[in-house]
Amino acid sequence: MPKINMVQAINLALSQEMEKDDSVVVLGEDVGVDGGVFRVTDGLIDRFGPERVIDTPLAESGIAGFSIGMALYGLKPVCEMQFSGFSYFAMHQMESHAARLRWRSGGRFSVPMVLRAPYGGGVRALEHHSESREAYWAHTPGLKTVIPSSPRNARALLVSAIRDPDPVIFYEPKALYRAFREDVPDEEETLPIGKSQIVREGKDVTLISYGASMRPVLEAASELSARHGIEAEVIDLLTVSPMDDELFTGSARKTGRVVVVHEAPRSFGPGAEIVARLVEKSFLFLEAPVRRVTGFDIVIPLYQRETEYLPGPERILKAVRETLDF
Amino acid sequence: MPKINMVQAINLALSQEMEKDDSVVVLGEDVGVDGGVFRVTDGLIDRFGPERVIDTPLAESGIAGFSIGMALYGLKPVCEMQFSGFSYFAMHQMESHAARLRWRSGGRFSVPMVLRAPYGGGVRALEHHSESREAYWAHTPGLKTVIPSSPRNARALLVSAIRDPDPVIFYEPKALYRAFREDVPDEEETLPIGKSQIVREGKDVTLISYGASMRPVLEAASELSARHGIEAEVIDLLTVSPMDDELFTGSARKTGRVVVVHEAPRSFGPGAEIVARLVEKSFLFLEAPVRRVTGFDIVIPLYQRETEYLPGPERILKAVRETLDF
Amino acid sequence: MPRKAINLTCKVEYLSILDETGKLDKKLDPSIPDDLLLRLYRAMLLARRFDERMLVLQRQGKIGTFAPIKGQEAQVGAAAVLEPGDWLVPSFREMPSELWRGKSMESVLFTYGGYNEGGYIPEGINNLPVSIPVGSQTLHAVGLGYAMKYRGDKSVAMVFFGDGATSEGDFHEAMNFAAVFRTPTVFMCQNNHWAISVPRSRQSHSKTLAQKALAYDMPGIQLDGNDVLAVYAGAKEAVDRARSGGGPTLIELVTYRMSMHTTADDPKKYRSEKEVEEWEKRDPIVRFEKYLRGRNLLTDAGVEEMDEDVRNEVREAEERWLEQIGKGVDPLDMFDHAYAEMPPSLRAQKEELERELSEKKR
Amino acid sequence: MPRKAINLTCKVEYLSILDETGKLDKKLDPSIPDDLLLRLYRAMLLARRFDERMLVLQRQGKIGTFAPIKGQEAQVGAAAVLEPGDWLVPSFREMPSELWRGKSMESVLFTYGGYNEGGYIPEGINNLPVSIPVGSQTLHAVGLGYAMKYRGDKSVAMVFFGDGATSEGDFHEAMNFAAVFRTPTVFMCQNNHWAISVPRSRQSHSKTLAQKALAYDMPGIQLDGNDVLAVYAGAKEAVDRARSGGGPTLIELVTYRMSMHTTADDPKKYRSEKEVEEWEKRDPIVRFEKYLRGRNLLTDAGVEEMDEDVRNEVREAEERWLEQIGKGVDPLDMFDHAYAEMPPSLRAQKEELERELSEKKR
Ligand SMILES: Cc1ncc(C[n+]2csc(CCOP(=O)(O)OP(=O)(O)O)c2C)c(N)n1
Ligand SMILES: Cc1ncc(C[n+]2csc(CCOP(=O)(O)OP(=O)(O)O)c2C)c(N)n1
Ligand SMILES: [Mg+2]
Ligand SMILES: [Mg+2]
Repeated sequence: MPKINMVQAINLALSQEMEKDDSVVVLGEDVGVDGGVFRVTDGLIDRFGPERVIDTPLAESGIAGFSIGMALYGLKPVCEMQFSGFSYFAMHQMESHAARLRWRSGGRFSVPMVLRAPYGGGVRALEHHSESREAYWAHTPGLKTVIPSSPRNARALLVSAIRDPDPVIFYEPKALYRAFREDVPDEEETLPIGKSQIVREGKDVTLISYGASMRPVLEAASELSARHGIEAEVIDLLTVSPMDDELFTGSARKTGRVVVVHEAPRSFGPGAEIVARLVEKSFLFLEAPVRRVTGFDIVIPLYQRETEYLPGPERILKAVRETLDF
Repeated sequence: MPKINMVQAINLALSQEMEKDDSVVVLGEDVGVDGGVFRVTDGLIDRFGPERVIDTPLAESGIAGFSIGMALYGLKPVCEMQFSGFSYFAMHQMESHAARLRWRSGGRFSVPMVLRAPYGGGVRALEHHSESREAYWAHTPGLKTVIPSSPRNARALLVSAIRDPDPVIFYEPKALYRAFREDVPDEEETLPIGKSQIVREGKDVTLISYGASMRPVLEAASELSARHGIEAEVIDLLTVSPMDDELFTGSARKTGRVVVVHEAPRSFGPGAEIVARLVEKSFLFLEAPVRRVTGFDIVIPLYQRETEYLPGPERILKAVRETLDF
Repeated sequence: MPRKAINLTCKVEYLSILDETGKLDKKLDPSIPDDLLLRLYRAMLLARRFDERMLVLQRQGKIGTFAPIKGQEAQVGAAAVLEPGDWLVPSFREMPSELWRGKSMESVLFTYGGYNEGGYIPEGINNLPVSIPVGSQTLHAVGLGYAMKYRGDKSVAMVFFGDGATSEGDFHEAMNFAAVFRTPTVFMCQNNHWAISVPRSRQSHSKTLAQKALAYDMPGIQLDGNDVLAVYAGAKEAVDRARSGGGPTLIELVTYRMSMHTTADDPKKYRSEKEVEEWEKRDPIVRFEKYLRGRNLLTDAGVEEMDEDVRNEVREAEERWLEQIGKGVDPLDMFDHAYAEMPPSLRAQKEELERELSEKKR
Repeated sequence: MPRKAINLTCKVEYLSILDETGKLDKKLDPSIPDDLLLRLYRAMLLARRFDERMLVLQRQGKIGTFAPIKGQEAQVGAAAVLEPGDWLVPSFREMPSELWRGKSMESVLFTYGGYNEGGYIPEGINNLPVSIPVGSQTLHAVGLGYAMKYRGDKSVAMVFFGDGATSEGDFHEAMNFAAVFRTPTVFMCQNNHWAISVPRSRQSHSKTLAQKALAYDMPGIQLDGNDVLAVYAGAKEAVDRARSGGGPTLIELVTYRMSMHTTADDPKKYRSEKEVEEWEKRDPIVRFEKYLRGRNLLTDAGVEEMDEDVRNEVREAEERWLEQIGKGVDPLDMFDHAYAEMPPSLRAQKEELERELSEKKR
């Protein structure tokens, strides 16, 4: 098994699915000749040609609506929003059509598309290039919102997303694109959409997160164990919506203490939904208030102040300590 | 004090503010000659002329972006999205510019605009005409999201919104447009943005809601009192974001039992944030899980099934009983 | 290099074949077979009668808000050019075209009656469901067109939208994508002169809507939209071009919304009776009928019989619809078709509603 | 009515005044005063040197990703037409115009260096901050224009955007609003032939971008964007028209992005060296310099002195910037300017961060 980074893993998922199924097409701004601004689609145009790896004009609503049309005809478009910060241009297409055409047509039509977008901070980028607004999509009925956290699960989730009969928003934590490598088998691998994973077992506290924040969370968990003998159970949502609350409410019933971590602004963010589900399903087991360690309710600052904005290991540790001390 | 309905109350707010301040302009699709599809802007064009009451071309992003430009020049545009279901076309303008220009310019510029939009179900409307997606806006840093629940508070809040130096999303519960009349003083009245209200005092359970759902909530509260001797404290958020959690966490500390009600889909909806704040601020006082009585995580159905989708008094009563019985 | 004129192709034509008195311009006759002419006439009449009937139903409270199509029946000339394998992408004022392509009147009643059942379109009929967000569906027709080309299918996607829709960014993006990718897409703009209360002249500063094609170096043409022969001829040219790899076309149908925007609208607030009367003289059905009578394809008796026939068809559809809705609806259906497979948390919500409804019954 | 051509105004011209060798077309000479010519030259040189310096700083890791403007310096010809009361609405490749209008080089360094401080523009300078979402700022210039008219101010808003931006729906909506409301807006499209890796020819099917004005019956013109005299003359015509109530204009500046899209981009992946070399021959600074030398407004010594002077100015700005950032930043500033008045729940978050930071220090 070759060790590859997330960019390569996503590329692998795309190329293998394109190989297997000629209904899979890739499109977006600069995804073809250039291979994508992050090189995620590198080489695809050479292998599959410009009809299947489509450099589109610069228009996000156009890309989404065009993809919807293709999907209605039976193709499986995987479109890219160059940065998630520009995906709001396509919000109405996704909310009003992609998410609804199955329902609107009483099951006659479907929109098996994937909308990929790099999201999140940590890469010293310009304004609009570091946001986390997955909650917009998560709150939209008819969509599924998936966020990987490693090369291997990125590859497997993307394969599942492409094969999913419904529209999937696939947010890629760009801070993890080249952050580390992992063994990714060449053979087919999928991961069920709608399922979370326990990535570290523990009994003292439950840490719930996803995507880019999994790194600081796991760092904090190691530190808790190594330095303080505290064993955190770490849950990676993988799918943000529809949310798999079985796993994390189960874990909370065991540990009684929960900290939720994400980069998105706190208020009305995914963490709120996690807390609500915990209250609904494991209320009697909660021994301390659930803490949210998140981005603040402001525009993510330009990169000199970004580190303080993002939920890093120290903030997580502090929240865990306070939760345990409660 | 004349008894007027919410449509008239909003109209009053607009006309009085326009009278007072010539920087206030009204714009949108059909707001001028037609007076708005709900007659909210009726008569304004006759009083203030087509330069100030502007029938725009049919383009929501255009309307929002155009308003931003006006606001940057010092005007106070009050733009209408004909239905909130079409406001997503303007999402990127609001997220990327209206919400950020003060921040981006280090305080040099500001965008004192109001984006009005009728939202919610209950009027036997076509698809896209009954949604509640206030959570999109509420999750967007830099915006304020305000939702009135009666003619009088609609008028006062809109005046405050127009005078607010920052962009305000003003969602109007169209089910309440003509549902009832209220005394609305002709004299100036404002309501602070960012403040909730206790609209009914009680000691047994706290009901938190806003906008269109206030009606079934108050109905349920009366019924609880009349039939069961249960005194519900009812809180009207009025401002959804930035959220005033002081008031409702205080009430929860008193009653220990809370039910949250809104039309928006449950998951990742405003109710989740309320639960999260309750857990953060009144954890030890909660005697039962907070219940969410909300729209379901699906597209709101066409009107024949709408009643069952919307959180009505019966669903609220059931949730309250279960919360009390917990 | 001096200040010099750039040489651009700027041709935008106007085509009308039947004048308001039903007189044919022979040079332009698209030579439609007689039986098709009669089918077109019948389709227009059916649409008119159904529209009238829906207005009654709406006023009786039996259906909700709906968008009358009166005056825009000649659009069927465009739909008639399509093959079954082609796709129709309608907005909300294409009931005549949708029926032509096989959609049932019941399904229209379902939709306007507030039942989601109306969205279902039987397998084999390639109509998209009605799209309400103005202009947004244009992009779908471009994607469909791309996919047809990609699959090597010689099909065409025809998308309808209004004059107001040309103001939306999506219209522009769709035109641009279609031109860049040369998709087999026919853009059919029904310029009915009003977007609710906003007249065409204030929707866009351009003299015509057809000329918007110039921005994309795409063929654009303006047709007399109340002349079914012109609509047919113009659409045929565009569809043939698209089918043979010639790329997209923008067609502007110059027509008129003779009725209200929707039943929630009062056009008296913003337009004169006189204007409406002027356009009533150009009624597409009257004009076509005159022509067909002139050619002896229709007689008094024939018209009466056909009208009777069409009214029966409407009544029967209404009866079938009433019967179907008479069985009642299961509100739990609202959870159907949200996803191919219902996610667990949604199932839980459905069960929650189920419990509530059964408690209520008790 | 027969099939007939519709009579449309279809004039789109191309204007170039200085050819690639610096030769002037006398008939078209905009007769710019000598001192303004020299100021324009200096502004172009300053922008070039600052751009070069930023590339060095970026490669040294002192600033982050930035968008070089090399080759597009003649844009200052357009900015130079504006009065202080007019508004400049830039995208991210208008550093030369922004500096011309009084923005400081430090503030540019702040922005690209990752400090929000760069967004602040001193009172009295009517530049909007850089807008990154492509095309979206065009609407702001239309709203500004409307407000100017509404206030009776005889001002103009000039908005810059790229060739790629013409594909966005917002561009279309802005053009339409501007034409409908006849706002004093000048649309300045910098067609630098590339939108990252997508060439102009695949961005739009139209022969020119200027012709997109035809869709709105708006004047459109193509200018040699590497000829500062043509840029000045064309912009002046448009600004004068706008100021005198004549409404908006679309200007296409035909230019070239001689450098990478941003420092994160490798143009070798998608374009040939030869193409770049071709355009290097048309370098706007070289050409203008030749012309000025020909007119004896510049000499060898003069050029050298000015270059020295400009380099000093860049160095001094950099030094001031370094000094300012040397003082360190307060991360708590990130909460500033989110709202005019900080809401309580945001204040609580700020305090939370404050506690965390102070604990960390300890
Ligand atoms: C994106 C969007 N904005 C607003 C509306 C509300 N609305 C429905 S129809 C209409 C006018 C449409 O005018 P036009 O495109 O000319 O079509 P017509 O109604 O004349 O057929 C408006 C504003 C909508 N449905 N979608
Ligand atoms: C709405 C939006 N989509 C995508 C991007 C990413 N992006 C930044 S610049 C650019 C290309 C812009 O091309 P053009 O308009 O020609 O301007 P140029 O960069 O050539 O100056 C893209 C795709 C963006 N900034 N905004
Ligand atoms: Mg119309
Ligand atoms: Mg460009």
